[in-house]
Amino acid sequence: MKILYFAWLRERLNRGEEEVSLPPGVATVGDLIDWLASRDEAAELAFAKRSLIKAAVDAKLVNHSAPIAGASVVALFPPMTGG
Amino acid sequence: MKILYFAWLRERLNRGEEEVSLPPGVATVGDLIDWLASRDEAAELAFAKRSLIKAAVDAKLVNHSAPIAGASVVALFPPMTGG
Amino acid sequence: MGVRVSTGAFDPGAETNAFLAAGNGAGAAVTFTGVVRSKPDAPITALTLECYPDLAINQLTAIVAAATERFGLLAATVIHRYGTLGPGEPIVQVMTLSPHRDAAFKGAEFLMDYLKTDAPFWKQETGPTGTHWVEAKAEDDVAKARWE
Amino acid sequence: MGVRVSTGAFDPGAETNAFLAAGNGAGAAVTFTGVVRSKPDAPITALTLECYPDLAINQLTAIVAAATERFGLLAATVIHRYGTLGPGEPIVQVMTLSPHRDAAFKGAEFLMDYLKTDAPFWKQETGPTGTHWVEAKAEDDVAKARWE
Repeated sequence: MKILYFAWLRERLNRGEEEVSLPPGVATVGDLIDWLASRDEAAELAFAKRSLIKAAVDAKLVNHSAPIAGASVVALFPPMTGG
Repeated sequence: MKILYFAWLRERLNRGEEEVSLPPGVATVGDLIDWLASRDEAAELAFAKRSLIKAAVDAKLVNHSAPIAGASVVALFPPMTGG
Repeated sequence: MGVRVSTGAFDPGAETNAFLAAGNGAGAAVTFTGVVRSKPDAPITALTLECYPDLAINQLTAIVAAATERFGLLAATVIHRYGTLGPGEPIVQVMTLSPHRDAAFKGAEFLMDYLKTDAPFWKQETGPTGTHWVEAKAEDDVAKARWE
Repeated sequence: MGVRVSTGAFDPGAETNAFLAAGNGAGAAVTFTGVVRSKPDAPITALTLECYPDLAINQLTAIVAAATERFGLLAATVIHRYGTLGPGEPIVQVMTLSPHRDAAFKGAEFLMDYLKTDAPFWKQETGPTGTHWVEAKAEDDVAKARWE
């Protein structure tokens, strides 16, 4: 599964994307964030405020309870500031 | 004093402007309209619905109670439909 | 801030670009363009606008000043044509510039609402069945009243 | 109806003219243009917008469809740039076309309000004191909430 990061989340994690193999039990966007945050200290810090992390599964905006089984791309990013 | 007419008021009176010499006692826009309406039948018809007649004195929008003493130009016209 | 009343055609996009160019540093610009409408069920072959230019300039200048003060606009312009126009031709354009979008939108709506009832233009439509004066709409008075 | 997301510059006036030309017969067009703002007290030398284009297209398409249905628009277009822009450069343009001005104004405001919070762009400002990410504004959530 490909994970995309944007804006300050990308900067704090020092990567724009990565391929991951999910461990068992990671079923939702929320589970994914928990697992990503657990991998190292920089990630723990980057994901610290869960409410600031928005997500899209296969280019559709979803909330943290959305399932990720079968998804090709999950994007994680801060609140949007376009316009 | 010059009187200007616009839109259907101009058409119904069959003139766009005229010079008038006011008789004594014509002090306000309302008085002027009453006097103009009294001059012939076409004018009586054109001015029949007083509430539809708007006025400007020297290119300033006014209501019927406005004085006209000393004015150079009084314009009379139907409700505006610009934009 | 500007007011233009003329029988000459204007180019909506060129006017917007000139307006934007003069407002470097502002964030939000709104352009409203009104064009001669032709409905399939009520085709219009021509729209003739009569105007009292001296009063139009005075009224539009006052409306622009009121909008500028009320909404803190950095710039506002009204362009209004008169004479005979064909379907699709621009009649009126209102442009507002502000640091924030809300004021730019509100300023442009305010200008249009006042202009509809308070600027001395009179529309006459020509269609297949003849020519008639457009009647003033009660809804335009209602639209203006919300600002009072 | 159209959505364009690109790093290329666009010409606000030319876009408005193209939009108007396609809408012959409609009466009211509103264009909103957002440009890179530079305040004297907080000068910006550059604004960099990051974008997730796949999601941006999906979100903007959904927002345009929602505005079109809700306000009965005859046409609506959103253009959004990303990449690095200088002060005064256009970032975003929203255009709406409707038989009546009220729907054209409301549709454009709706598009801007949703776009601010729901389109995947992230702004980074560069000024004399360095570069920082622009924070999402609570007032943008409030502006969106009024349509719900």
